[in-house]
Amino acid sequence: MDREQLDLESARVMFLRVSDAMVASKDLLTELDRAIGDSDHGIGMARGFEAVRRELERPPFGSVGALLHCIGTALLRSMGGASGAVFGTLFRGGGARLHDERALTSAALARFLEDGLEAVQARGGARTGDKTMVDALEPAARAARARAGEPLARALPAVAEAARLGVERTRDLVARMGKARTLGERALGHVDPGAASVHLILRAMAEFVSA
Amino acid sequence: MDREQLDLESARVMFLRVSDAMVASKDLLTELDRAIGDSDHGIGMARGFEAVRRELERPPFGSVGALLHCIGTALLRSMGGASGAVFGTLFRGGGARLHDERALTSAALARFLEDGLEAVQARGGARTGDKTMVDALEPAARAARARAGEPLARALPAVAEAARLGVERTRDLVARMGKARTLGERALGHVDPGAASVHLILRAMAEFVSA
Amino acid sequence: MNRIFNDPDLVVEDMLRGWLQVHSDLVAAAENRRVVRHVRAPIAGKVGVVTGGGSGHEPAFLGYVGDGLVDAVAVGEIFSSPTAKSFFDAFKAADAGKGVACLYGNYAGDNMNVKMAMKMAEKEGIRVRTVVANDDVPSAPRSDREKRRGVAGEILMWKVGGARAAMGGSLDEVITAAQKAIDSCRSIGIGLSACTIPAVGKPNFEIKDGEMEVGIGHHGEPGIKVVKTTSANAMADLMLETVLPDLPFEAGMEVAVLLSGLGATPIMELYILQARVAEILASRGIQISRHFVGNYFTSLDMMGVTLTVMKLDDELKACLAYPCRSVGMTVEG
Amino acid sequence: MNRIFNDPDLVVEDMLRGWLQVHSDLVAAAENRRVVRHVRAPIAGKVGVVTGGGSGHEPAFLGYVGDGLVDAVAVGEIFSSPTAKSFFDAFKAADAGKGVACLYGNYAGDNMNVKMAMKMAEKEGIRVRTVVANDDVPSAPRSDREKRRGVAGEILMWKVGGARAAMGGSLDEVITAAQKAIDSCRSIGIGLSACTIPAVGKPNFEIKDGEMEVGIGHHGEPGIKVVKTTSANAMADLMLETVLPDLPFEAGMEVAVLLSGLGATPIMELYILQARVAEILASRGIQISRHFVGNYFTSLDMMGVTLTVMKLDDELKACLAYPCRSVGMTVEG
Ligand SMILES: Nc1ncnc2c1ncn2[C@@H]1O[C@H](COP(=O)(O)OP(=O)(O)O)[C@@H](O)[C@H]1O
Ligand SMILES: Nc1ncnc2c1ncn2[C@@H]1O[C@H](COP(=O)(O)OP(=O)(O)O)[C@@H](O)[C@H]1O
Ligand SMILES: [Mg+2]
Ligand SMILES: [Mg+2]
Ligand SMILES: [Mg+2]
Ligand SMILES: [Mg+2]
Repeated sequence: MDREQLDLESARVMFLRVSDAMVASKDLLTELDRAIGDSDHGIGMARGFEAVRRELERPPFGSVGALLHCIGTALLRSMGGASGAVFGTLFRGGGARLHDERALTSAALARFLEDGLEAVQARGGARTGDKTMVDALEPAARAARARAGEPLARALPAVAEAARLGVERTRDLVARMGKARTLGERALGHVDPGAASVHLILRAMAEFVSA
Repeated sequence: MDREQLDLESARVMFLRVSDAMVASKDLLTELDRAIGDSDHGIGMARGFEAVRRELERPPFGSVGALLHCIGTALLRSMGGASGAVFGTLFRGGGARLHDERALTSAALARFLEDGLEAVQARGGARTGDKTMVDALEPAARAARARAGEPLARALPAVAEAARLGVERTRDLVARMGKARTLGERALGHVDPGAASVHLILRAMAEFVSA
Repeated sequence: MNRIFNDPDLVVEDMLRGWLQVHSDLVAAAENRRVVRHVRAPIAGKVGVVTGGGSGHEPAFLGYVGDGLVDAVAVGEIFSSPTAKSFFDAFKAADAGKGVACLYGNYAGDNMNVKMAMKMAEKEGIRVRTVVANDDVPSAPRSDREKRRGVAGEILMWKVGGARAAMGGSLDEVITAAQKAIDSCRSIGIGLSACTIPAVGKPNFEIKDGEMEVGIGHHGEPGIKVVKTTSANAMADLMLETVLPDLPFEAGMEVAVLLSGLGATPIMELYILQARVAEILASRGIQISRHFVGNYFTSLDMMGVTLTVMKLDDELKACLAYPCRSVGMTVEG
Repeated sequence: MNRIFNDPDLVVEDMLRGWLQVHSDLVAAAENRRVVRHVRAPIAGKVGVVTGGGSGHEPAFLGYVGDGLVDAVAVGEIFSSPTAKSFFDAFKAADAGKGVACLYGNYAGDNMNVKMAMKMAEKEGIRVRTVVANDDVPSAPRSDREKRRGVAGEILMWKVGGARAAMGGSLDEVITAAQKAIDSCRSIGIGLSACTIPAVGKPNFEIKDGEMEVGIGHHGEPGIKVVKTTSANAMADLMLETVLPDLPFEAGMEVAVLLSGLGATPIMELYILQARVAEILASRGIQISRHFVGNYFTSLDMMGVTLTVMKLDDELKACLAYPCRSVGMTVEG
């Protein structure tokens, strides 16, 4: 089934599945943060998306923007840490200009990711190549823009794939931000945990629309 | 050479060799205390006999009693712990009635060990079978009394052997004193470190007179 | 991992329950359970002093709430910055109308969450100014000081800022004093073993037997180098070699020294180290006029130590001497 | 073993150097370097309070020298009783003519060395009376109370004896109060990991991953049983089950609770445990009127905890509330 777009109710259910996926990724993400950070990323993301799940159980949402804002707020309020600020900002900033959208289209997806990226960068100052989640988010946003005219079910897998490649590229980066910075070359060979989270979120979205 | 007795200077040199032996037994005794105590017995004995060595470097001593008192005082002042009190008392109490003796005879040895035993028991209340150094000292004192008429060089090896057998018997005892008490049956199979020290002291004395 | 907890995801909640009860004469929970405030906060006529950070560093951060110190802290999960909302609620709990000095450490998460909290505060008309601690020398070169982490120097920053506020200082005065305090501090840590987050269940990183991580951070962030373990004296020398030239500390100066265990270090060993630190400083003509030795800022069950040296002037000395009372630090009047 | 020391045989010397320097406002060395005394000891008109014990338990014993507490301590090697001479010199350092209360723990070495020291004191006309702490429930059955070890209850004994002395009590009054204090205390420890003496270089005993030693002593003496590790709540329950019936503690009583880490236990975890202890006591109608939570009596780098519950009456309450100032414990006036 090649879904063109998702209505609000389907988008809500999709993010419930995303939440399940992120909660289930707790150990994986913790392991990644253990390698080059302080081992709390998976714990934080799991806590954050458990809060998201609770929030999403109370529909309806009036717009894509409202849905994303609700997700971002749940993350912000529950997570803390660098990733609470960053992922909260991704969703809240990404939804800011989608308060008139009644469906999640590929164009809306592109706006979500682009605006989210901009908000994240404004918040934390990370640029491409700093070995942060920006290294997955930026190529994902670009891929989404390139496929903004395609059906969502075709665009999302490509966007997720772009994020995945971005994650892989972080292996070759030395961190210029966050707890991994002082690792220097010891960070080489390890992917950035926040980048991995961006990919996992997009992959769960892609799986939902392709299912 | 079957020495009948030791003059004061020889006795002094013998206790210097005893001190060397005890300092060299540091790790062994620590291991024994590690099994059923708090791992400090070898450290304490080594510290004590280093102090003895320093004291014995300043002759002359006027009597066997003075020599033993000097050793006991050095142990008391430097060691601390249960064994500082016990071994200090062994030597000081053991020398109390030897202040007229100008030579270490087998009879003097018997009095040293008997009076020492009595002083130790008065000090700490341990009885035979409590799994303490008393379990080596008591048979040693008995053996010394039995051989009080023999030449010292014949008596001492037998006395040391009696102590060794006493040490071995502590393997089958449950402690009723000291840090090993709460071990209960877990102390079985392990010898008492303080008993081992008694044997090591007597063995070093025996080796000196037999050399 | 043999440790003491119930649900590993609820260690902070469970700790707070015990803490609030034991120290009910000193602190209370705010409406937001992740904010611990002075029992009397907001204290009328006084600038509010706020800090916050991840848990697992006890007695930091919440242990420094008290008289003449911090008015409210935002409490994060283990090793995770508190949420923006918690920082904001801590501002509210501390603000008596004279503004809030938010004195915190330089970590990505704290920076972002404090910034967001300040936006919320602005909307409600609460004036907040910040000082960001960056005393950890090994975490960035001197030319990049603004990238350095905040470590145990934060405590001296709180002490000075807290005293300035208790003396009746304005927000600007408190901020200026706290900024001077942290600018006068240089710190370095040495890690001797890793720490384990209960919810993770295995060590966060690895320190081999016979090796130590020089320049380690409070979450196990790697430092300058991994070297073979050395004597306490050589450790002290190594730490001072890094710390002293950085300010630099020079003959004739007066300093405060804070030597903190990282959680599992026997107190005895801190004093062994301190004996050498004092010897070296004396030999360089640097006078220690205040010592703090103990577990002031820890990292769960990490074995290791941080050394902080703070250059003093009359104002800083007066602020350090000013009475305070808290779980983490008490200075008598 | 990654630890902080120089010559492993000189750890006590090196520590004392650091300690005496850092706390020179409070303590000083006596002529015998293994005696640490209050700066003003002997304090005129006051009964001298003395304790002593092996090192490695910091802040015990020397950390309790201070105002309203202990006047002099005899300092032993790691886990070894001080010498008789050191106890005697501590008596001399503390005696202002009103006699000396020697309040120490029930260990073979301490018993013998104190006894010898008392003989020396008698010769010099110093009056010494003793109280021997035996608060550790698991170390012997109730019928053999005199065989029980002294553990963290010693601190409350010093607090009460120290207060009574500071209030101007006679030697007999100080002894009576200290005896009542320790008779009102019941303690138990749980060990989660072994400790390592630097000069030995390997753990003193073994605690397996996933197991804990219930009833452990301050030197790793084994307790009642080795069981699988449990939740913090179950640990608290286990400890209270042993401690409460022994006195027994009953509904309507007022108590003080002291929860001490054994050296490597994160502070956070002590409060997690404390939350449960308080809950259980409340549910049994027992009222906690004073809490002490922290590293009060440690065993080098051991992971674990001891719980002490003390039954209070008006006299004991007044003594606990009496101001004191020391490295280990400060109660404000
Ligand atoms: N300034 C920043 N901008 C964007 N992402 C960041 C920034 N700082 C950190 N991150 C992301 O946060 C992730 C770490 O998250 P987390 O472990 O939860 O936080 P913390 O570093 O506080 O422990 C990193 O992997 C990185 O992707
Ligand atoms: N009451 C006692 N009488 C005789 N010997 C004793 C007594 N208590 C302990 N000991 C001896 O002391 C030895 C332990 O010495 P040590 O390890 O130095 O003392 P501690 O028990 O103080 O650590 C025991 O092995 C035992 O032989
Ligand atoms: Mg992290
Ligand atoms: Mg021993
Ligand atoms: Mg973190
Ligand atoms: Mg001992």
